[in-house]
Amino acid sequence: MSAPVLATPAPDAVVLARPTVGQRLTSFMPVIALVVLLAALTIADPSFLTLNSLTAAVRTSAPLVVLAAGATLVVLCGGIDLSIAALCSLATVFFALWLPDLGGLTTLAIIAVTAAIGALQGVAHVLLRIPSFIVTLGGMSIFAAVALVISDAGPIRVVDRDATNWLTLYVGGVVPMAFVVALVVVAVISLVLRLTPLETWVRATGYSESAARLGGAPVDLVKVAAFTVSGACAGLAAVMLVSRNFSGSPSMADNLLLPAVAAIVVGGTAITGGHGSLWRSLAGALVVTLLRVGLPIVGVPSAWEQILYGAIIVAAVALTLDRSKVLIIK
Amino acid sequence: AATLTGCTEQAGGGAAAGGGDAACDPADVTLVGQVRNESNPYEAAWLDGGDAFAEQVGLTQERLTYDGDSTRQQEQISQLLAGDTECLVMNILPNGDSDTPPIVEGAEEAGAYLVTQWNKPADLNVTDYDQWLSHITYDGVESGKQIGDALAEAIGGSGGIVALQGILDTGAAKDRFAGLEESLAANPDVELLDDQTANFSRAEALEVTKTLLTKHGDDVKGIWAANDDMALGALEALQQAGRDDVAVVGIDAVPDALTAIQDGTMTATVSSDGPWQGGIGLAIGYCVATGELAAADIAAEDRAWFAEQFLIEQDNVADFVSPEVSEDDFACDNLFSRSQGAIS
Amino acid sequence: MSLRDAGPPIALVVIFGVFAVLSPDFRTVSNVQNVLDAAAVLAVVTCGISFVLMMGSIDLSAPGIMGAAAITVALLAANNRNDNDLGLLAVAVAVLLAAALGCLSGLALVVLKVPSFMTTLGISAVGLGLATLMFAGVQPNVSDPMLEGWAVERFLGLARLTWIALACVLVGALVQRYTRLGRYAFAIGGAEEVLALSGVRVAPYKVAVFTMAGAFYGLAGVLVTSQLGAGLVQAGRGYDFSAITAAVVGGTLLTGGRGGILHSTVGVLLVTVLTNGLVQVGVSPYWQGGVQGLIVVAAVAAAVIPQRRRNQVTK
Amino acid sequence: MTTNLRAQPASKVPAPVPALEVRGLVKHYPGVKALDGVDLVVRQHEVLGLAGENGAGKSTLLKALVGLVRPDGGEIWVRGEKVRLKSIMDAADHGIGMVFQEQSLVPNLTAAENIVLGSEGPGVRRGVYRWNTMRRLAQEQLDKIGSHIDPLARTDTLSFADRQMVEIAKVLRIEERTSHPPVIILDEPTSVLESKEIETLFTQVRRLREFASVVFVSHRLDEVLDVCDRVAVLRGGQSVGELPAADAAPAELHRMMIGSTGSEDHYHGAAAEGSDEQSDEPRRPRLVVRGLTGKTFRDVDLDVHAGEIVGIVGVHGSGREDVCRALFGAEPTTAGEVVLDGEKLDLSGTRAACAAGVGYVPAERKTEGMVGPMSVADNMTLTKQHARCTGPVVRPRKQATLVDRWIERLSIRTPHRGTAIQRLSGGNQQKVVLARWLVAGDVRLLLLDHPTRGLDIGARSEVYRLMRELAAGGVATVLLADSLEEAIGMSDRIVVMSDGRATAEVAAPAGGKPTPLDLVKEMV
Ligand SMILES: Nc1ncnc2c1ncn2[C@@H]1O[C@H](COP(=O)(O)OP(=O)(O)OP(=O)(O)O)[C@@H](O)[C@H]1O
Ligand SMILES: Nc1ncnc2c1ncn2[C@@H]1O[C@H](COP(=O)(O)OP(=O)(O)OP(=O)(O)O)[C@@H](O)[C@H]1O
Ligand SMILES: [Mg+2]
Ligand SMILES: [Mg+2]
Repeated sequence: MSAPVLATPAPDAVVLARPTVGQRLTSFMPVIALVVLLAALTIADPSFLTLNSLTAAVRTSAPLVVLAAGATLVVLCGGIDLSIAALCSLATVFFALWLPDLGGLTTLAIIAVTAAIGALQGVAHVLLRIPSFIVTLGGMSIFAAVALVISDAGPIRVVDRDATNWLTLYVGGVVPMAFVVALVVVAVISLVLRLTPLETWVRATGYSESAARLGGAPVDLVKVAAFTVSGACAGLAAVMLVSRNFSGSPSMADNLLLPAVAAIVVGGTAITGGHGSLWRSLAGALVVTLLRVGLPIVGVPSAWEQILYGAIIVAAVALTLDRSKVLIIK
Repeated sequence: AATLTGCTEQAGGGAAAGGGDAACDPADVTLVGQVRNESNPYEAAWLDGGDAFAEQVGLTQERLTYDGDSTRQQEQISQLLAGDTECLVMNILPNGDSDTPPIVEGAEEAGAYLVTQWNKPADLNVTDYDQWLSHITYDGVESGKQIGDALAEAIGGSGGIVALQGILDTGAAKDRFAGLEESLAANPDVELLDDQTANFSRAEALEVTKTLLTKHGDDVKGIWAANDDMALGALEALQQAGRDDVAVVGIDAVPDALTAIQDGTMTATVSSDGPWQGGIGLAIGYCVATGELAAADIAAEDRAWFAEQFLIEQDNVADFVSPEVSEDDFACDNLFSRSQGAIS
Repeated sequence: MSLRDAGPPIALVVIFGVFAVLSPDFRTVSNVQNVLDAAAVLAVVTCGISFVLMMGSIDLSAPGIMGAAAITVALLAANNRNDNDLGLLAVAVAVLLAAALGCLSGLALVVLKVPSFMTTLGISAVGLGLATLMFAGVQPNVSDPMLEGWAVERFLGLARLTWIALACVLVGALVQRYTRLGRYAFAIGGAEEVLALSGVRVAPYKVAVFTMAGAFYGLAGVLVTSQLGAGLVQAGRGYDFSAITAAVVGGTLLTGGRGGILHSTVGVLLVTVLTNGLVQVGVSPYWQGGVQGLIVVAAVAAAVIPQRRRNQVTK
Repeated sequence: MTTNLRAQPASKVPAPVPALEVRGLVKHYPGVKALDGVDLVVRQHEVLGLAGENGAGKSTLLKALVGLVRPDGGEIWVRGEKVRLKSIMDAADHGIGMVFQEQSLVPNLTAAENIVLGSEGPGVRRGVYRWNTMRRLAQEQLDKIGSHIDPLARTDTLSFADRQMVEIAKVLRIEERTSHPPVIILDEPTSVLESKEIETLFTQVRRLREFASVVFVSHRLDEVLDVCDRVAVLRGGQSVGELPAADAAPAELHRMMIGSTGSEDHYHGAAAEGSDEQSDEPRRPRLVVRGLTGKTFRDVDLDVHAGEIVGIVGVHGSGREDVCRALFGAEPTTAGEVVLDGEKLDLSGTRAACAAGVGYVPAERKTEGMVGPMSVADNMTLTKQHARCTGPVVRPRKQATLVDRWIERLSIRTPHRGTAIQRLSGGNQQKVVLARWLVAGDVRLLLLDHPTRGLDIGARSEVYRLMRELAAGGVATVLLADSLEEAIGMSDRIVVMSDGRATAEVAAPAGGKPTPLDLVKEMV
């Protein structure tokens, strides 16, 4: 019954607009920032640039990369997810508690449960029309309370290490498995976005929610999906943390919230939504990790470390943000 | 190029040395002290103690802080262990119990000498490891009980008290509160009206105490705080409420608390000797690294031990106002002189 | 006040009523005074942050700026570390330093075009670093009678610093309603690009707002110091998120252009009543955070129900 | 009648210095020459019309005149003096002010504040607002244009037309700023106004001529010829000539704009084409609305047959926009039933409506119609997955081919399908938004809220032809027209709404069109 609309469209006549050198450069800025930082750290302490050291740095960054990747989706939709760190902590507790019963299935169970929790927050945000900031802030304190209670306010040792051992291996002897997993997560999410209409919908939602909705994009679904993925990523990050710490604890990941959001912004993703990508967050997470571990290791005193951290992180964003895409900087 | 040649347990070219017997040249030893931050007096004093020891042996201490952030502590440690670990000595304050195992495993694998303080899961045994030389802590149950008893005595053996707990998921907070419960059992007329957490923070303690004071009014005769910072916050709250009839006790013996005890506004605290802690951990590691002390020779009861602590009240506070750390405390044959026995 | 602004005050009254019914200790005059006293510092911080949020920016610099101001005032007023005794001048210097730090984040925003989220996070780290440098391992304790008096002496049943906070709220509300700075901050949140089309250069106003916010945080740091009797590096810990929460709960939108000081102050009271009430009715300390989070979400949900529209944008 | 602009002065006596003169202005954007050597003279005390197709460069030229666009070449002379305009304030100091094509008011400020924004004068003393003075200043401006809105009303509570009046009141503040006769630029001020308001505006424009020069842009050529003294025409970023307005016909102007002969009577002509077969047998209505009730409308009944275009007319506040939105699931309803092709239409959300084959073109293009930073292609294929996907996977080739065809079909002027839509001229943006519902070819009911707002006459004819073709293909269309003439010309039937109710229905078959007067009678 569909209408035969305009049967004779004209043949193609396409002008190709190639990205200019400047545009290409801006999309590589996060990587450039990373390289510059690495170079600076190496100059400060030449022994910093060793294979061992780099391996340790990327291994360290894996949970942060995963957390930031998930939260990037929410940010691209124009929201924010403040609950990732608390959810991740809660998931480490779940992991430690369930491992004896579920064994090898625990990882999947954790990811499924955190995804469901993320979805729940998304639904609350969408249905109740509460700003995501508030929903996830509430989620943050609720998850923290639940984690505290079910863990009896203390760490739970994970004795059976087989379930997480695979994450501590090295691919090809040098690349930590945890980091490989983080890369795979970033790649898979990016690909799914790229290959399906999701990317357009996510960006449209982030740039202009009302236009997206009136344009028929499934805005609510997309948002719930973003929160779901963000939750799932928090679960996966929890498994990584457990594999590193051999225990679950109710506040294990709490301090990763600001670094994760910082990673997103340092990557050049617009906190207002729409513009950005997971690859940028990956680079951002590496920059943040290098700053967190690198500055003290190369011998910057604690007080100066904070001052430098503040200055560098601002400078990094100044470098990476593509201002042609983000017209108004709030 | 697909480089998935297989998964191994080890990164890099197997740089991790077996650690152990080849004694290091004293000049090659790297000393690292790591605490949460330098912005509180106790931990700043700890690092200063470490510096003092380092100076004593002609070295410098690398000062690391992680801002109370567990993940950041792990990140720093793994980065540290990725460097040269041959003669690395680490004196670490783990952020929480759960942070200790990965640090221990990392040090073991990398062959660095490790001493930890305060936090350790009860079921993690130091003797199972070669590189983890010692774990030192104060007996939290004992300190909680000591100040609990002092508080009971100060309010004349009967009356209501409120408790300010520390960060709920830390061992220290739990042990100390357990000590308070023991003390309450021994002093049946003392009633615990309320317990709240103020997260070891002075500012939070101020607010919580104010609220508890309005809630329980004159029934509150004493305040038990799980550390001195909270006790000092409670003191401010009392002052602001115009109450001078409430006894306050804390733990840690920070300078301000000692002053308060001298002035008579605070009743008691328990010493934890930051400068000594900062030095002793490095000293143990240094002695083993340089071969003056063989790891195998450390007695099992010195692998995990309670350090000596003192209840400080007005009559003995003068002895603690300027803590003296003598070089003798760090001599390789005198390292364990402050031991009060093994952690059970 | 329009209907859509009525949600948060109603939520405040309801929550207050519920606690009053549940707990006899809660409904005493002294506890109400206590709640007001406890709200003072948060109210001052929120005054500052509200202007920033009104512009649609965000400000996470409170912890660092408050820490730096706290240590500064403690070291400049009569204290146990040195012989300074500048009294009110010490307060002024601390507030100026804080304003300078705030100005710096504003400048980074407009000059480097870095989002405020990052500039303020950076400035917070810088502030904490400065504070740690000045702290130098020894707690500065304040013995200045004026500062001590602020926390202890009462006027009409409220501590002096509560009155100071009240004055801040008043000044904030007047600035918002009657000055170009306040109205432009509001307008920037509404449609920044339009201001430019009208020939208004927004950059100076943005910097001014961040500077003013910094000054409020500085004053808040001073108030904390007066309450605690000592300058703490951590004087501002947690105030960034609690102030944003309070502002948002009160009806100030994170996207800017809505709400204001008075809205935010209602939010501050709501959050403080919650904290106090949960202790008063004896909720386990393990659960308090969770219950508080739940109620905040519920309160905001209830407040937005009357304004829900199809096709409404919620970020 | 076409004359070369610079070569021949309009009168033989030495003309007074022009209020404004533009010589060889050039502006490049990536991929476009927006201005390609434009010449323009604005004389003192005249109303100069500026005409040109969408994307001809009108807005760009005007923005250059108020310092918002920095030209790449050329000169601007103000009263015989060469100037370099750096900012809008700079332009205002030279006595040039502008009302923008896209509304530019701060929604959360009062009308008064908006009117004096940026030049508060005595309304603000030492940074402190004096609300009474401010209100007085604003009231003076509003009185000039005879508007009765409350100066202290928040701008976002005003109707679109009232906001337009506020904009005009605002630009008139320029009189206070300069001692010279000002130049006031109006970029499509009438596209959102009702005829009564347009009359008021024209009275103002004529009054302005007494002491100022006015540059006036509109795509309604009859309007342009009505109010202007002279019309200059732009095509492809170049000045192609000018006409005295008095003795020119719209058709002539149109021919200059497009460079060839165009059809004159565009809607009537188009309407006649498509409407032959449809009057024959009565068909079952495709859309049946019964008793639809929402916040701003009550008991609305409406039938639209397949292939029929039904116009809804009514003054502001009649509720017709909300009925449209409700049918698209974007506005809640409390009662009533909507049936599309015999199936109950799910009004719970926009997705359900899209899935059922309903399309909606909102009036507020900038905020609701398009996602500014996204590409033309993505905007065009936002809704319809199968227009660009095989299964769940996007086929960039498929998308590109389709999008390019529609760009060509609707003559959308864009350097590339990947260009951000916000870089297109307003009219071209609108075409992309409209194309969104056509790419998949499965739309059954099209709800058009002012679909030709801001479109040039050529583009408009194309949209009309498109609507007709769609109708011929069986699409049912609900049209909220720009003007009564458009409603009459395009619709087969017209429903009149007032105060939230459908009060009358007027048949408008080809050949039996009612007059505007007939409708106005029903509306009041
Ligand atoms: N900021 C910009 N960046 C890139 N290209 C632009 C920009 N602004 C305008 N253009 C291009 O310049 C050309 C002229 O646009 P302009 O807005 O001046 O047209 P117009 O005559 O006002 O059209 P309309 O009648 O549709 O408003 C168009 O091709 C448009 O795509
Ligand atoms: N002195 C005054 N005289 C007249 N009107 C005033 C005066 N002061 C303030 N107003 C009005 O009060 C408003 C001040 O803004 P404010 O944000 O407080 O508005 P509001 O009514 O609370 O709106 P909302 O809460 O919906 O944002 C202005 O819109 C102005 O109309
Ligand atoms: Mg208001
Ligand atoms: Mg235009």
